[in-house]
Amino acid sequence: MRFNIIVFPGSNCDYDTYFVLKNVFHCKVDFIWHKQDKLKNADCVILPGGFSYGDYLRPGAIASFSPIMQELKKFAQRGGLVLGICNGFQMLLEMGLLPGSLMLNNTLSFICRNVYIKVINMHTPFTNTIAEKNVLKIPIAHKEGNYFIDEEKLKELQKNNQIVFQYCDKQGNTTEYTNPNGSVNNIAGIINKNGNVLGMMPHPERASEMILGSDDGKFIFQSIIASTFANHHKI
Amino acid sequence: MCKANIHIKLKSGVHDPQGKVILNTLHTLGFDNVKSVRTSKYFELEIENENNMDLTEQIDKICDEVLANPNIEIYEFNLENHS
Amino acid sequence: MCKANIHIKLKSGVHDPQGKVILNTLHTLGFDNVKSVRTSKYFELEIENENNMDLTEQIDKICDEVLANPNIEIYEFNLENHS
Amino acid sequence: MEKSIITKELISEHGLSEEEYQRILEILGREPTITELGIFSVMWSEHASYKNSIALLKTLPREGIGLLTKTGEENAGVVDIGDNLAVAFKIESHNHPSALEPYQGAATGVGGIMRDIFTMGARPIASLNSLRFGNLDTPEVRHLLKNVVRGIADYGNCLGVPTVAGEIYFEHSYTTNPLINVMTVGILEHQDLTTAGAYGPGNYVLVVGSATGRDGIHGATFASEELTEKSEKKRTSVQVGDPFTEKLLLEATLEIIKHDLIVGIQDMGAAGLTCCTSEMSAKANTGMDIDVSLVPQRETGMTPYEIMLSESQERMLVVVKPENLQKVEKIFTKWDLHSVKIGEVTNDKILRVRNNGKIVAEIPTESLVAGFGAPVYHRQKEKPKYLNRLNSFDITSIHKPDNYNQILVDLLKSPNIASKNYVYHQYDYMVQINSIVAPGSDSAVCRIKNSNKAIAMTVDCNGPYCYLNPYEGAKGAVAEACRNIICAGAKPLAITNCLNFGNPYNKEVYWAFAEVIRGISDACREFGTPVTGGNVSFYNESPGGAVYPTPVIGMIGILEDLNFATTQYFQHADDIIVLLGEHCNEIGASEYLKLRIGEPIANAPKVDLIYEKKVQNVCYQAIRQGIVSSAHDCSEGGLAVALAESCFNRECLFGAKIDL
Repeated sequence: MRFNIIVFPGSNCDYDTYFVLKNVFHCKVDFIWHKQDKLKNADCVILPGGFSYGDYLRPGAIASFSPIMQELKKFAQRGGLVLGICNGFQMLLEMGLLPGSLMLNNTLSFICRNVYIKVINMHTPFTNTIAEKNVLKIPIAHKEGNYFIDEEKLKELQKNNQIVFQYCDKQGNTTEYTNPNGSVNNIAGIINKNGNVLGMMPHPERASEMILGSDDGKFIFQSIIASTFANHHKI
Repeated sequence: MCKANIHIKLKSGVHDPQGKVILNTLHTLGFDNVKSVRTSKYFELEIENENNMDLTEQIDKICDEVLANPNIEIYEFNLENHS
Repeated sequence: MCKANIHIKLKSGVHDPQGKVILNTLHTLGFDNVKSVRTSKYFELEIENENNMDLTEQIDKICDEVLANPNIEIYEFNLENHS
Repeated sequence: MEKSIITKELISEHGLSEEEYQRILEILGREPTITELGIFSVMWSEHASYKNSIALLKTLPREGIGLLTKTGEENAGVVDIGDNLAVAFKIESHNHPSALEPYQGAATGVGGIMRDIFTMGARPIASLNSLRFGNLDTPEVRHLLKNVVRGIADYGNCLGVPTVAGEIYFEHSYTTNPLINVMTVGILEHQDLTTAGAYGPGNYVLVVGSATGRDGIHGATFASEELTEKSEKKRTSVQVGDPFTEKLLLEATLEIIKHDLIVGIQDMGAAGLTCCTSEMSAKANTGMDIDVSLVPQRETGMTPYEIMLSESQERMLVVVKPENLQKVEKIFTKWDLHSVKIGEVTNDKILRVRNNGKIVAEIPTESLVAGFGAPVYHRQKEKPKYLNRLNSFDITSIHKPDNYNQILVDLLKSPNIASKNYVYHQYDYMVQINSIVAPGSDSAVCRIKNSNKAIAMTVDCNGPYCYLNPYEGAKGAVAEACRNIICAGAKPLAITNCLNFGNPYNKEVYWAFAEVIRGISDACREFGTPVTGGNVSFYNESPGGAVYPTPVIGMIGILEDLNFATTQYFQHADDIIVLLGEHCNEIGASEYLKLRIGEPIANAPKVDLIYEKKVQNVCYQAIRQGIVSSAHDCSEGGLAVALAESCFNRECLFGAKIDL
């Protein structure tokens, strides 16, 4: 199982994600500098959180022009697993690998705190090891996490079961009060139609060790590892 | 040198949280006659243009591919030619 | 109803980090003839104005007290009267 | 040489006294050029020279086991913590710029102190801030609070350094002169420790990072003037911060240090290029010959005066051996940053500045720099008369309140005590995934990855205590910092301090300053926490008078075993609550008294340092023996508030039964 983490000028959570994959999950992990044009035989590519290019113009916009992104599109089209976390999710939207846009939080301010997210779709390569406990406590930290998509495309997301996470409370209720940033339908994470590209605002790498307050984030990484293992043996 | 004034606006129907908060602020400060506030971005580009080409197509490309997010934004621009 | 188009710009000489990064991006994408990029904000306000008062003073106040940061920004605006 | 046109107004406009100008004539043996006058004005400003404080600062206890830098000699204090690791930390003020432009003032304050840390070769792992504003009932104060917090958040979050702890107080005294003190903590391996000296004549001098503009000119002298209506028109000298470029500068700087490619490095803060060139060469007993026309510029037609005094952000001065020039340039190019050679180190101890080859300034570096030739003054002191009235206030004249519950609720609602989560939830306090104790507890605790250790950190000060009794108040500030570190299960190591005071030429202000220095010294000696450096900010005045004497103490502590990290929140029902230390009825200068009277009054609580140390040791030992579920210190609001705060465990709320 090999992860590639793409590093952009301004990425901040690249080391965090690397540390968790290496020390908690004992996987092989490589950093890929955004100016390179080749991935390193990755099973899963991660676009980490942070402020690539200072979030100037639009978060993730400038990063989406980096040379490596052409290679990433091909990798995704071939069915390779891609996980975009926070700033990474913004990049996936700017590249059109996922539908919709992320706008300024309705509070107009940066929010950093633990939130609960309900797993709506348990049958993706990113969520298939979450058996019964479908409410995860994972932190968010962003200023532009207000997911927007028009009515028509929202229905499409729902029809294709592309909504994976919704902000909820401890008991799993998704209401207006459990929505930290104004996202349409409390959406916290979605996948593409093919199911191999996930964008999520919460940071699983910040909730993979109990010492930091929660280890619910490990389900995401465990699922990726499990589904990759399964794929290897199918081919 | 040519100057491009580019205005990037949110499509109608797209929610503008910043506009909403500014509207509330104006009301609390007593500007009740303000009915709506829409925020948008503005870019001023200086472009070298010795052989006086028509830059419209290039600016269109810049707006469409870089400055605007087609999902939620529309753009308009004008060009000023300085000698 | 009257519409105010307000343009808030950085004072000349005030560093515009965002403009600098967008300029570099345009160059890497091959738009080398772009020499400078200045980013700024734009606000469109709809204001009720039955008795057709002159709103210039009110808009000035709104810009100076709310929309612009007088330390580093200047503003200009125009008013469009819709019947 | 430049033709000099020095007039009396020009000299005073540069904040130089008549005697100081005479000294300049003696040093140069001629009239200074305009560029030289500018250089002397910023280097002899209070902010850069510490001329009115250095004599007293030298009396602070600066020795201690494990200190890897001599206090005041380097950009930050560095303390050894074993396993070939060390902690670099420092606190600095950005009060005056933030008073006029809160967002950019606070943001560039964060940027500046971050550079002081990574210029030592340390990766910043945490940021703290100590903020003081006027009362919250005026829109102006609310505007300052909102924009200062947004400035700190936007800069720190973009940089990827967690903002993990701090304090915010609201007192009338700070209404038009807020205090914005920012602290950064970094971790380095011993071999990466770098110095700010320009050693080795012939070595190259490079400016790296952002291009230079006209922003912030007179930032240093501006910080040495009172905030009067006159200074309003200096608003255009606002410095604008770019956290994205700072992140690139951070990574590039750590990379050239990791590859051992540099001789010396210093951050360009107040007084920009002037301060770096003179301080780095004076420290190394060398000189510098630079040409300002080579400095990358953002604006056209800048004069040598403007380039030498510009305080554009995100820039460093680096000294490298000639053979390493290409390697350094390659690394900075990778990070899309300028790195341009502007001159060389010389051995004549002269700072020679050229413009396209023509000499525009030639000054002995030692005459410019604090601790070397810059002026040192001893100001007069006089105990303020208002203290006799305030300290003699009879506490017993306050009748007992009839509704104790309402008093507790009012205290918990008062802005100084109420929870600050509406602020710290705007900070990313989790990035770098080291924050094992989050904001809200006594002190923050950050783990050190791949080790079993953690660092506890806190900033503390009580303004009213220091106003009513500077000596006891200063002791109290150090004692409270110690208590907060110990309540987290850590052993206090060392402190940095930011001394915020009014005009030093005012006898009463200077009396308080001397008393505070005495208090800090006595407390640091008793607790074994040396002073590793910091910052002095004078001229914090507003038309109403000097702000409260406010010596903000930044302290770090070490947890040898991070499993002993403790918070202030009760953990299990049926735990026993123990009060350590004698409970004496001292309500002088308390929040309660302020609630009843409307202003701080009577006298600050006395601090028995020896007794305090014993209480702290008992608490520390108890935690280390694993018999403590939570620990919290009594500070503002006393025992009642401390108990209430301990109940607010975010996971589940608790109650408490107390027998007085």
